Parts: sequence; structure tokens; C-alpha cells
Amino acid sequence: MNVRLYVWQRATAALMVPLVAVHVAIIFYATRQDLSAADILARTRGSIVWGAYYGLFVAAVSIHAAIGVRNVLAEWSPLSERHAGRLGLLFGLVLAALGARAVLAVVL
Amino acid sequence: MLLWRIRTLNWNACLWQLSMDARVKPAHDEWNSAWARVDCAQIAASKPLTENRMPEAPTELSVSLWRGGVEGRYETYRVPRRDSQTVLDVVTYVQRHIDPTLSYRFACRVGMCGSCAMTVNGRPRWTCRTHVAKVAGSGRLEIGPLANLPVIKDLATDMAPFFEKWREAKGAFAPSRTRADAIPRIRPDSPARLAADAAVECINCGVCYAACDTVRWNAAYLGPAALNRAWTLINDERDAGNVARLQAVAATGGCHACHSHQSCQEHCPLSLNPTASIAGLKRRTALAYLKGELKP
Amino acid sequence: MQVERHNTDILILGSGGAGLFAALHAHNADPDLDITIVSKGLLGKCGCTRMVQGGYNVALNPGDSVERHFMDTIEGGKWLPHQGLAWTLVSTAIERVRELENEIGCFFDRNPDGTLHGKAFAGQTFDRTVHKGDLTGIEIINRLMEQVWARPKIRRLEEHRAVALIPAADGTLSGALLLDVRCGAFRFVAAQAVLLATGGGPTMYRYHTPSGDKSMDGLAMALRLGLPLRDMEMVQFHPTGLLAGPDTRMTGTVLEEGLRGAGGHLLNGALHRFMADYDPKLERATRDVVSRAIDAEMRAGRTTRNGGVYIKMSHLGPPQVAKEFKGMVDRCRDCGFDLAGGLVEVVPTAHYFMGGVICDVDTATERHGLFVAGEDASGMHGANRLGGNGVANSTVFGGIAGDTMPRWIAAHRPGYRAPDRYALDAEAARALQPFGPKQKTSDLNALREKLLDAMWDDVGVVRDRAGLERGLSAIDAIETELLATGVADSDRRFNLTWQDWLNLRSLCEISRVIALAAQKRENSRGAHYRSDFPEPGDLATSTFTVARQTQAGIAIRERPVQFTHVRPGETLIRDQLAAE
Amino acid sequence: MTIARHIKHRGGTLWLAALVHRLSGLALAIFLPLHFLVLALALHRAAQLDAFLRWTDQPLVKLAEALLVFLLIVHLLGGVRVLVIENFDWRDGQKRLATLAATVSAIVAFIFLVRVF
Ligand SMILES: Cc1cc2nc3c(=O)[nH]c(=O)nc-3n(C[C@H](O)[C@H](O)[C@H](O)COP(=O)(O)OP(=O)(O)OC[C@H]3O[C@@H](n4cnc5c(N)ncnc54)[C@H](O)[C@@H]3O)c2cc1C
Ligand code: HEM
Ligand code: SF4
Ligand code: F3S
Ligand code: FES
Repeated sequence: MNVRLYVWQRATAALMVPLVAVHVAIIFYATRQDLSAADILARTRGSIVWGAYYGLFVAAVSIHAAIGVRNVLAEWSPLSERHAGRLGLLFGLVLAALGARAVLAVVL
Repeated sequence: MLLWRIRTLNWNACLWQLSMDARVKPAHDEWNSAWARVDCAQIAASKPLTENRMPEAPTELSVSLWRGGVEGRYETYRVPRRDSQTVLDVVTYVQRHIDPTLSYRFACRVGMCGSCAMTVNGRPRWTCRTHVAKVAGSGRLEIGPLANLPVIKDLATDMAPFFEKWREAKGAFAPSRTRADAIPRIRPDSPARLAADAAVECINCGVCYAACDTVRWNAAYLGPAALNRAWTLINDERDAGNVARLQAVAATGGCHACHSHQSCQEHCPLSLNPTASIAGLKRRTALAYLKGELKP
Repeated sequence: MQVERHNTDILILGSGGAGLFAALHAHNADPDLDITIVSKGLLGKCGCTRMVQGGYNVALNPGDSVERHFMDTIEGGKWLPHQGLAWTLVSTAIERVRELENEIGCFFDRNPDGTLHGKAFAGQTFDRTVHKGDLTGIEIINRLMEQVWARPKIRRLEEHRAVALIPAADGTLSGALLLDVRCGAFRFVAAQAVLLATGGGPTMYRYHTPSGDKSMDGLAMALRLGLPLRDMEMVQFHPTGLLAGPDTRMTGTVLEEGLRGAGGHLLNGALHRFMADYDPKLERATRDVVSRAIDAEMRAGRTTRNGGVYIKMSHLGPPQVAKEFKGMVDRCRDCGFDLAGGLVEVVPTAHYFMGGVICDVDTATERHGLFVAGEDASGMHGANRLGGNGVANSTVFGGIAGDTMPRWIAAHRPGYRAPDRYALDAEAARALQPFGPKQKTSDLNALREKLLDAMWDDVGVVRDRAGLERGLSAIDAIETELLATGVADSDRRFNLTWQDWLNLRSLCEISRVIALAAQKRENSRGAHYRSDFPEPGDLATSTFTVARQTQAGIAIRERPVQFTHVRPGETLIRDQLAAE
Repeated sequence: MTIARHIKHRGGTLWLAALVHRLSGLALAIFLPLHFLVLALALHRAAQLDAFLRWTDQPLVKLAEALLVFLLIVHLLGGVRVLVIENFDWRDGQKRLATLAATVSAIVAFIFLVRVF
């Protein structure tokens, strides 16, 4: 890993700390209040705030996890750093696409 | 299983620390006054520390030594147990009295040269300063060559990759003055001096390098000792080589490859903290990168 | 005999302070030169420069002066030093320390105002010992080692043992025969200039401080080449080596001088503070006096369990001791002893060798193309080396050798001379002797201990005629037995037992010279003490010994000391004269 | 026999913390895409909400979701440990504290999840 990947990985990690904390809090809140999925969706549908929130999360996690997967592959698989990097990138793109789709499904 | 493991590990560590604390540092004033009164006869009568540690010391050790190169096997020898005996002495005994072809490396025998490190009961250690009582309570020792380095023969490794990485990390001082200049005045308590001093006493023994799994997994990784040295130099206000050094430690295999396993810090015989040094490098390089001073 | 051959411009034997400095200076003088460093262990990680604790003597403080440092060196050396060498040592040390700090990167300890801190070392009139905590040697050698690594042009032959200096057929020097310890094969390196910097190290005594790789190989090689050796009776003993029984390599390792300086007490086996019986300065007396006092207690049988005496620090308050002498206390604790609170057994231990190859101030020896620096050289210290002058010596003269050799090569253009085949074959055969078919398999270690005991008992801290004679015949007998002793020829790779055999052979050769020179000197000066000649003799007619291997054996002669800078009774210290 | 089998320096608290962090990161990397996929698929295909709601009531789905949350918490704490080490001044004993806190919080989080379930 070099300094550029490092900065991106750590920056997205730092960004995700509050994002994940809020997300987890929401889940706890939801289960406590016994909100149904319908209730939740009712609140998220059409909300720009939630759209932006989860959009940001998906962007961050895609970058973060792509770099993470790259690192693990480089160390734990026989792949070279370069190939691990390509696979990581691919993974990141797939994750971003799937994530975007899910966000759209939740928000729209 | 896992949780149980974690708990016992912590307990052991705590108990061990408590018992060490009790032995070496009771309240200071008490020490002072008490010792002033104790006469020599009493001191002489007190047993050496080793005997305290080992109530029923076995008279013989069962010692398995790695024989061969990368391929090889452990062979077991019986070595008499002594009061004053380091792991290096055990190895020496086998070479002098049992198998004259046993290969190992040492020089200073007092923890200064860093050439005697081996894997002792699974952990990398300096052998000349490791008392047998500390590691062979059960009377068994398994000694192998240091991990993460090519094996030359038996217990001796080739340390060349380790030093090569030290060089790659720009671990040599880059002068900003010459012998014709006066020696710079630097106050001993200035923050820069303290930072440069923090980890300067490394003896390049390779113990941290052997303990680090990132070194094992990532052939390009410079490793804790080389990075620790680079950080020491970055804090050295007399040095003029920081541009190249930051570049070197920010490249692939540099400080960012470290995952903060902290095994280096756990095992360093001089209690240095390479993890903290590497963290410093990460901060410094990230900052330089963000300011556009570094090209990855 | 098939031997792999290499050529190099400058061949440096040894990677201590002297060897590494020489390489850096030579490289600096001419970066195109092909330089090769040979080291018995790993580069910079063997030898004694690394083990320096106390520090480096240098007259940097405005209150101090080169003259004062010089006078301390001469008086400490009991008027035996070669004054030109001593003067070069003390005057060049200033530039060398600036080089170490400014160019090599050593970061020495500072005073609160930021200037270099000089600490007190016994036998000196000024606190001039520059240091880095009590691990000065590690700082010096690590920084030198890095500088050498950073210059790939300097080639390294690590874990190569120099076996012999090989002359050319015309009698000039050709190069050196090396043994690659790792694979057990020989290499011959021909060189235009060779530096001998293997660093003495009196490890033929039962108790000794130097590192395990030191076995006087350099001096043995020089002796066999026919070079004159000076001051060979002068072995410095450090009074407080750790005593931990015969079965551990810890025994003999040095416990810092500062312990006595700070007020530590020495007690005999009966717990009596015996120094009062010997010297009014008690434990703070000089190294040689304290060593002799301990030796006397030991000879009288008033010893501890392992046959030494105790050092006690606890009356200074264990926490205080643990703080001030952290390194020593930690080391003792790791070895199972409580230095801060208990009693630790100590014994005098052979520490430094003042004798060595005779050389000029530019490090040239009698043999064209051979240079010498560091503890292998002689004359700077005379009968006693000041604490702190050892590492100054190796770095000052190592650097000078590195300046001299390229100049010498440019001036003389010696080229590569083919080795004398006879000499080469003979030396290789000599090193292979233990693998010969007729060798007995007796206990090499027992033999080594015999030598260590003989030297300790009869050629040690206190000597006399009868003892020296006993010692000499013991050495002869041991060498004869060694020559008949074999080493199992099952695997020559990294074979430490073979190396032990070769070490013992070097030690026997030099032990004999020490005993003969000690026999020759019929007075007591500095480190050399004859109980049958306890007086120092007339200073103005001081002589030094010169040993040389001849056809008939080893010849020892006495030569008058030249008082080129100052005569006994005089001083160079102007301000002191003015004050008086 | 090859030498590598005889290395036993692992298993210390700090080392375990790093390993758990990595494994949880990997597990997340495997489960998160599935989570996204399932979420989107379920919402799209089930034109009517009912089907989706019935689907989320399945124990397997609940377990998977709980596991995801658990992994997220574990990985978050591990990540915070790394970020703290890297970006704050070093304090002695911090390492033990950090890892202890991490393991304890992970256990608490786990218990919480089991309760919720
Ligand atoms: C424990 C201790 C503490 C000391 N403390 C101080 C102090 O505080 N102040 C001070 O001034 N002096 C001190 N000295 C003395 C000082 O360390 C030495 O005088 C000085 O360092 C010698 O330097 P050198 O380069 O000549 O030899 P060394 O540093 O000993 O280097 C010799 C080199 O030659 C190599 N070598 C040996 N034989 C062969 C061979 N056959 N072939 C190839 N290579 C070989 C060795 O492996 C080593 O690399 C101390 C010495 C000891 C042992
Ligand atoms: C909650 C916020 C998160 C934080 C604070 C965080 C933090 C970190 C940090 C600091 C690392 C680097 C570890 C190292 O190099 O030693 C890392 C690695 C990683 N993270 Fe995260 N992360 C978070 C969320 C996620 C998520 C949601 C995923 C899921 C895809 C993920 C996947 C990974 C992976 C695969 C790695 C690589 C593991 C390794 O190199 O050991 N992370 N994380
Ligand atoms: S940091 Fe510690 S363990 Fe690593 S090489 Fe230096 S002294 Fe040895
Ligand atoms: S063990 Fe290795 S991963 Fe980093 S903190 Fe130390 S270098
Ligand atoms: S022999 Fe030098 S550190 Fe152990």
C-alpha cells in the first residue's frame, strides 16, 4: 500500500465512524420501537437527507472496502500487488453499483 | 473458545506483571530506609532472583534445536541445568559438549550487538540476555532460527534482507554540516531531541522483524526496525535527508503497509516502540501527501 | 589447494570503529576505489567498538586542552607511550568527534545549555568523555554501519575470517587468505593495500570482556608475517567483571566503572570492605590498583561462592541505583542478579590490549602496503589506556588509515602481486590441520579452559618470574596438544568448533608473546605488575618491549622511549604551570 | 519438515485484535454486497410491500442482518483502535486498554443483538 491508498482508506474509515454509529443507532431504535419495515420505508421514501446519508455511506464503504480487499489479497493470496489492486477495484465498483441500487430502492 | 483464550491471556499477563512489580519496586521510601538498616549478612543470605523464580529447578533441560536449513528437523538434547544460564549458554553447551557442528551466531554476549536472536519456545528473543528460568519453567526448550529471514544453517539466519531494507528506508544519517563546523547546540530537553532519542537505542537484532506478520505476508514491507530508524532520523533536526526519506517510507512496502499488529513492540528486547514510530511516519507522510509534497 | 581469488584495491580486515572509518575515509578520498571489508561476524555487529559503554575522550571544552588530554594519556601510560602517536590521537580526536556528530550522525548527550556533555572517567584531570548514555558504542557503530551500507561500492565479506596475510614471491605483501565461515571454503583476496583492524582483545584470560569473535587473530597474523610487536606485556584488567560461574558466557562481562565511582562498595567473601587495606582512595582507586587488590583477596582465598568478591550498591538506595545505572541493573536482572538491592559477584577481567603492531603516525607498518589501526596497533597508550581513549584510538587512526591508503596507492601504484604459492598453501594447510587424519578427538573446550586458567593464574594481574615460567611451559604444552587435536570433519559449513580451534591457535601464539614480554620487563608499570620487581624504575630511561618472530623463535628486545614532546618531570600544560 | 510451522508468537491480545479486525472486515466485504443485493431485489421485485415484510420476518434473514450489525460493530471498534494508535499521541498501557475495551464492547454488542433477536 502507498500513501495515497492509505489516506483514502483511513479517511473513509474515519468518515464511516459516525455514519455507522448512526446507522446502528437507527437499527437499535427501530427494533426497540418495533417499527415495521413499512414504517421505515415510509420515512425514507422521498427523503433527500436519507438519500444523501446512505449515498455517502455507500461511496465511502466502496472505496474503503476496495482498498481493504486489495490489501488482504496482496498479503493472503498469491496475487501480486497489481493484480490484487485490479481485483479490489472491481470489487469496489460492484459494491458501489449494488449499494447505489439499494439506496435508490430505499429512497425512491 | 476464543473468549476463554483472551481472558486467560490477560490474566496471565496481569498476574505476571503484579508479581514482577512486587519483586522489583515496592514503595520508594520504604526501600530507602529499610535498605539503610539491612546489613550485608542479610543480603548475602538472600537467594538470587533465579532461585526465587524456580522453587524446584529441574537438574536437566530437554532442548530441541532446529538442525538444517529451510528443510530440517528439531533434534532433542539433554543439557544440565545451571543457576546462571542463558539460552545462549544452553546452545553453547550443545555445541561444545554434544554436537560440535551446531551453528549459531553471537558476539557480545551482553545484549549489545543484536546478533544472537533466535526463536525460543516459539517467540523471537535475544538469547544472551534471556535467562533459562524465564522461559523454561517446564524444563523444556525449543530453539529455532529467527523467523522471516532465510536460514543459513541450524540457528543462524541471513540478516542481509533486514539490513537491505534498513538502507532502503534511508536509515543512514544525511549530514547538513561537516567536520569543519562546530557541533550544533541542542538542548537535551527540547522536544525534537526527546523525539529523536525515543527509539535511537535499537541494536538491529531483528526480533521485531521476526515477530511481525506483515513482514511475513508482504515481501516488500520494510519492517518495524527500518521504519523505526527512519522515524528517529526524521526527528533529528541535524539531518538533511528527509525529502528522500519520506518518499522512501511512503512508497509501496513502506510505513502504510503496517497494520499495527504491535508484535514488534511486544517483543523488542529494549522495550522500544516501533508501532509508535511507524504511526508517526504515517501521520507525517499523509500530511506531506495532502500538502502535495509527496508523489506516491 | 584450490582457492577462489579476488582482487580489490583496499582490503580492510575488521569491521570495528577502525575498519569502518577506514572504509568511509578511503571511499571519500576516491569513490572509484574498490574497497572490501572483511568481518569475522556481521558488519559492525561484532567486535568491541559496539561494546563501548563509557564513552569517547576528547578535549572539546574551552576549559580543557589538547595538551591536558595529552599529559593525562602520557602519565596514565606511565611514560611509555609513543608520544607522536599519542599526540596525533588526542589532537585528531577533536575533528573526529565533530565528524561523528556532523557527518556520521552520532547524537551524543548534551549539557543543559546544548553543548556536548563530557563525563568523568577515572585517571583524567578533566571531564572530557563524550557519550550517549552508557551505550556509546552502539550509537557509534550503528551510525558507521549505516553509512557503509549506504555506499554499495564498499564491498562486504561478512562472516569471513582472515586466516593469514600472504606475501608475494618478492617479499612484498600480496593480500590475505580468508575463510568463508558460512560455507567453510577459502578465498584469497589480493589487494594493493591492506589494513589490519581486527582489534586485539585479550580473550585468553579466564575472565575477559571482549566479544566472542575476538581472538587476537590480527596480531598472530602479523607475528607470522614477521612484523615487530610492541608493549605486548600490557594487558589491561577491568576490576569489575560479572562472575556468574564457569558455565555461562555472561561471566567476565564488564560491570561499569561508574558503579565504583558512584560509591559502590567491594566486599570480600567474609563481607569485609577490603579496599581500605590497600589504598586510601578505596574503591575509587585506579583500575590497576583495584584489580590487584581483588586479585590479592582471591589469592588469599577470601572469596565468594564462585571465587570472586562482591559489589554492593544497595546502600545508595536501590531505586536510585536502578535509575542511575539502568542498563547495568537491567542486564544483571536478566541474568538473574539484583544489582540495585543485593550483592553481585565480581572479578577482575581482561579488558583491553595495549600491545600491538608497531606503526607510524600515518598507520603504515614496516611492511610495504600493510597498514594497521585500532586495538591491533600499539604505542598510543603505553602501559595503560585511559578509559575513553580506546574508541578514540580506533576511530582516529581508522580514519587516518583511510586517508593514507588511497594516497599511498596513488603514489606507489603497487598493483596486484601474485601470492607466494608456498605461503598460501602452507597457511591453508595450517588452517585445515584439525581435519588431518592423525588428529585425536580430545576435548577442545577443556583445552581452551586450560589456556585461560594458565594465563589467569600465571600471566595475569600480578606476575613473577616463577609464574611466568610456569605459564610459558603451560602454553607450550597446550599448543602441542592443540596441534594434535582434531575437529570432526562431518560438516565444515558454519562450523563454530573449527573456528574455536583456530581461535585457540591464535590465542596460544599471542599468549606466548605476552608471557615472554612480561618476563623481559623487570619493573612494574601501569597494567604490568611484577611482584618480584614492584618498582616502576627510572622514568627517564624508560624502555618498551619489541617482540618479533625470528627463525630461532620469538625474540624480545627493549628499546628506549623517545620523549619527543615532553620529558618525565615536565608538562605541556601551560595554564597549570601559570597557576602553580 | 519446513521451519515455518514452529512459530508461536501469535495469539497475544494485540495480535488477536488485529486478526479479528481483518476477519470482520473480510466478512463485511462478503456480506455487505449480499445485503445490498437482497435489499434492492426484495424492494424491487415485491411490488407490494407485504411480500417484503414477510420475507424479512424469516429467522435466517434476521440472523444474517444481526450478524452484519455485529460484524460492523466489531470492525468499527477495531478500526477505531487502529485510528487511535495512528493518530493520537502514544500513551503507555494504551494498547491493553484499547484492546480490552474493544473486546469487551464487542461482547456487549453481541449480547445486545442476541437479546434483540
Ligand atoms: C566491554 C568493553 C567496553 C569498552 N568500553 C570502552 C569505553 O568506554 N571507551 C573506550 O574508549 N574504549 C572502550 N573499550 C575499548 C574499545 O571498545 C576498543 O578498544 C575499540 O573499540 C577497538 O576498536 P577496533 O576497531 O580496533 O576493534 P573492534 O571494534 O573490536 O573490531 C574488530 C573487528 O575485527 C573483526 N575480526 C577479528 N578477527 C578477525 C579475523 N580473523 N578476520 C576478520 N575479521 C576479524 C571483528 O569481528 C571485528 O569486526 C571497551 C571495550 C570493551 C570490550
Ligand atoms: C465502521 C467504520 C469502519 C471503520 C472505522 C473501519 C476501519 C478500518 C481500518 C482502520 C482498516 C485498516 C486496517 C489495517 O490496515 O490494519 C480497515 C480495513 C478494512 N475494512 Fe474497514 N472500517 C469500517 C467499515 C468497513 C466496512 C463497512 C467494510 C465492509 C466492506 C470494511 C472492510 C474493510 C476491509 C476488507 C479491510 C481490510 C482488512 C485488513 O487490511 O486487515 N470496513 N477498516
Ligand atoms: S526495534 Fe527492538 S526488536 Fe527491533 S531491531 Fe531494534 S532493538 Fe531489535
Ligand atoms: S508488528 Fe508489524 S504490522 Fe506494524 S505494528 Fe509492528 S510493524
Ligand atoms: S550476543 Fe550480542 S546481543 Fe546477544
